[in-house]
Amino acid sequence: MTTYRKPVSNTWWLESKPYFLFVIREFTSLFVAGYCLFLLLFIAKAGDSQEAYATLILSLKSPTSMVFHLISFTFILYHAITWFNLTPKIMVFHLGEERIPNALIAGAVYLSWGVVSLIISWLILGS
Amino acid sequence: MSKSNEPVLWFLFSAGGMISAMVFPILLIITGVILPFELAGEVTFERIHNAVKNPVVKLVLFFVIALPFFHWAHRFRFTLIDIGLKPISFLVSLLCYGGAITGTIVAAFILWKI
Amino acid sequence: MALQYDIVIVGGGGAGLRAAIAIGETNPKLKIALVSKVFPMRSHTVAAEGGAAAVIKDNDSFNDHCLDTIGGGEWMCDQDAVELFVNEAPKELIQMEHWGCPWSRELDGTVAVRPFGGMKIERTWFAADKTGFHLLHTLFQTSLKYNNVIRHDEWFATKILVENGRCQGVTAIEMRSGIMKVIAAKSVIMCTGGAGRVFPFTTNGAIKTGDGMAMAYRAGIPLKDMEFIQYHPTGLPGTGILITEAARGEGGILVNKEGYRYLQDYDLGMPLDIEDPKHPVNKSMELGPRDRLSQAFIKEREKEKTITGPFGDVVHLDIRHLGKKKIDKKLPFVRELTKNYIGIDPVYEPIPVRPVVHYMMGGIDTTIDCRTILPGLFAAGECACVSINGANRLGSNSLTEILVYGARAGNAAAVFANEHSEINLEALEKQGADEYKRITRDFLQKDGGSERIATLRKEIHQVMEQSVGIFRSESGLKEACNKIEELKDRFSSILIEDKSLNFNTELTSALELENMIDVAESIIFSALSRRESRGSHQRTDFLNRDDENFLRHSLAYRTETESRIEYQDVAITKWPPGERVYGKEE
Amino acid sequence: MATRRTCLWKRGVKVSETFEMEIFRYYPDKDNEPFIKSYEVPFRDDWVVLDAINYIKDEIDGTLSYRWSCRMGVCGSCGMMVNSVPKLTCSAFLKDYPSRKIRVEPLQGFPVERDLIFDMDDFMNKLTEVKPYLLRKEGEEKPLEEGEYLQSPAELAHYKQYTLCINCMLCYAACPIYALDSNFVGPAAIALAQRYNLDSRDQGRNQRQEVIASHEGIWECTFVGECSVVCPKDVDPAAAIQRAKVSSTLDWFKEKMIPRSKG
Repeated sequence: MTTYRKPVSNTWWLESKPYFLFVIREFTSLFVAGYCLFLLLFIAKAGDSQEAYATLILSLKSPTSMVFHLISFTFILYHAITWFNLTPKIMVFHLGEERIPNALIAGAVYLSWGVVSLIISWLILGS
Repeated sequence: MSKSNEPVLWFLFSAGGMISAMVFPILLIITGVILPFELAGEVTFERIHNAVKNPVVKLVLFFVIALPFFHWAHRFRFTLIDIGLKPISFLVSLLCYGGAITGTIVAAFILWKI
Repeated sequence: MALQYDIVIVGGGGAGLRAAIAIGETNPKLKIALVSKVFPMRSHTVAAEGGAAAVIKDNDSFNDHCLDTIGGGEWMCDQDAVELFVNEAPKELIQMEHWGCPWSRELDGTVAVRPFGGMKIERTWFAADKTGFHLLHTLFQTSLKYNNVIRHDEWFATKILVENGRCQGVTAIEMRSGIMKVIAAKSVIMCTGGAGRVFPFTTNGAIKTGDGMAMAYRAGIPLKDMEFIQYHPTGLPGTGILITEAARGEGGILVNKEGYRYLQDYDLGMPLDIEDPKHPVNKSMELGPRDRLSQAFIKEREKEKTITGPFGDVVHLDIRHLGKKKIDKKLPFVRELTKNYIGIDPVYEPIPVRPVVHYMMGGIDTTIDCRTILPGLFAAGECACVSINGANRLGSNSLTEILVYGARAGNAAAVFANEHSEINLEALEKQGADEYKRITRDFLQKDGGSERIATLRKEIHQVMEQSVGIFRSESGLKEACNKIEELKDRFSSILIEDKSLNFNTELTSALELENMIDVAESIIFSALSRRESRGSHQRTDFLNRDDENFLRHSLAYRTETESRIEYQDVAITKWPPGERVYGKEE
Repeated sequence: MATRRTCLWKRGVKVSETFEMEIFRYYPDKDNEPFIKSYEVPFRDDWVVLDAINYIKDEIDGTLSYRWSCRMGVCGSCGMMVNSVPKLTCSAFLKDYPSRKIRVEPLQGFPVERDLIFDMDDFMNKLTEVKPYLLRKEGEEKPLEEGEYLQSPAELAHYKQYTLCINCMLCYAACPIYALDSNFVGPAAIALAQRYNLDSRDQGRNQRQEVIASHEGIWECTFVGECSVVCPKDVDPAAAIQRAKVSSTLDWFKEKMIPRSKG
């Protein structure tokens, strides 16, 4: 007997909001890689000479850099939030019969995010 | 079916995902706003230069860059497969992981040279 | 071409799966077909909630479980069958545990038990309030281990094949293709469940149309004690969704519109305060048997003490005092169902409930070895009547019954199959061809037809509710007899719009309707003949129990020309008939 | 679901005129292409989508085919796409679709056999493959006479959630990965494997890993997460899969780092 199978189009991810958000989440990886490249450039310049470093800092003020940073920040922030929200699904802890609530675990992750960010700022920018 | 070697890739993906989520937003704020506009006063060349020359910092930076490269490689590979490039999945994998390996080598080279 | 097996099991619910595993384990060389009109995990065992009874704790005894069951069934139980059931019960439930059933536990890791209606001691094992669900899925998943169990999911069995005085298989429609198949076997087990769907207001799923009972009835096998229909006292108004007896086992109370615990007026004992640590008291008040509680509701309604709602009168089942934590742990499904289906959160509000058709004590007449009068045909579960349930089943005995007697049926069928190897394939295929012709002629190729399936079904529902409800009378039952004759007549001009083969569910609905009419007939005839009141069978014209004339099982026979009722003695071994005592010292 | 605090049964039933219901129809033997058919159905606010479908079959068009049974959300038969979202039609109330546009289609991602009935064979085979039953090591089975395996309520709580799967297939219908590649073992089957893996009585995890830790097992999943969103029983198969990834990764490192002698 014949069956009917609905074909899946290559634009399936545009057909529902959750799927669309999923694909956006996956595309954040491009910006992660992009920023990795930027970091390499930054390190190369900072490790090179004062002139190279100064030129770099100057170029950071350019509109190109602004746009790059703004877009990267948006997507990477989306990556960070989705990543942290999904963490409690993977880290499951029980205290006796009771499961430690997802909100508590997510809260702990967000807290450590804040702490890490503070430490990094302090290390780079000094007091 | 046989057990896959996917775990090692997934491990790198997860580690990179966690590092980039934890560290990149604040770095973006620093390199995108604070440094160019000197919001935290002047951060001198010497300060940054000496820092990146420190072997411990170098090691940390290596992981902070290399692992997110693998995060990208793994995730982007599946993104491309999911949106229709399944037929050339081998090529996709080659490009993605190849890219991450190249990125890692370049990172090691740059850090080594400093 | 006929398919050939050693054993065919019709029905993939708890009993059928248990039988399949029993054979699969002990006779790996036997080839078993598991034929079911739905995927096994859709079977209605899935909806059982409260638990399964078996003696396990030190304060309990086999004698007590026997006595509770026999008294609960108002001495209509075959005592040899009950004794065997009670003795085997713990082993079966431990077996389920070994297969992975997630039984709720005590702190020390042993299985937990809860009190249940009509049980003197708490002996009901439970998996929260989804016990049937967990049993069914555990059985189904475990059955996947056995390579000699071949499933035919979504095959609709239509006829028991008899050749040389022996049951040698069944015919079934493979619903996917619509093709009629002959499944030949050395022995056949019916595990097709009950027929709650002959009533309009039932906890039973759509699939429970009494198919196996009707097939057996038409093959000349008697249906035993069909007049005994259990109403569960706590169903949701409108849908008839079951609110488990465990709600009362955990301490829930029933109150009328004045907030009064009315059961104390019906010889079920005196209530303790809900805060009293001794509440709930076993075999008392809310933990009385289901027949008495359902009857008390009707009397209370006559006194106009029930609450009127859009879906008929109700009383309140109040579990608020248990608290959110206990409700979420022990009765999560109750909360899920009431929130979803009537918009009531039982943590904060009482649940409206009314009696609802739940279970058939009667069924295909079998011996304690699950044999029927037709050699080679066995039956177990709700479609069978062994009988351990008598005139009223105690809650939590039926889940255990499908295990004990399911396994027993499997073993007996295996022995039979090993002893009887000859199969007359040619004759079976001829019978299959005839059955195919009948289905094509009467349904698929029939022109015209004017009676809608749904209309006839509604009319059966009406007559069953009016005449064979909680209280019955001669006049009502006689009317019902006439009505059934009329419906049988009208069935011959049934309208089938769908003439196609693949998944023709209009055809299967028509076949189910035919089965329902036959089962309804056996119920009405049996109820009319039993001129006494006992357990769930209450006659307004014969108010008392009459042991002298009716401490006997009724057997409904269908013959070529007519239907008739015969009687058979109840097996009484150790426990002489006495008074049913609830709410006071025995 | 929690919005159903409106106490439907007390307020009484509102029957307001009728509405158009669009149903996916497909006859395999007549035509190769499915079509959508509209039916005029009464709009009752105590009705679920399944009630409306039953009304069509009973009163308007007997040829409509679909599966249903318990109508209390536990047998798992009546899963369908309701306005493109996988739902158990016995618990999707008409009044939750105030726009009164309801289109019912068979669960997506599966071959359709007839009207709203899809082919479930693939899942049944996969379920068998993941060995969803308690496995004990040779010689470590406890005889029945010695009673039950002890299991504390805390140990029970570790896997209880994954026992609640009713095999309704909504998670497969929600999974784009399964739709793209039906070799993927899929959410429910993996969650059920995890159910046994996490059971303190079970010793069969290694046997299940052959399928679970393969390419077609957990590694095909990219954590879209919709399987858990549509699950009517809060089984959270997505979490089950991610947790299996973590433990399989630990396995991998153990196997590669600590080469063991045979056995």
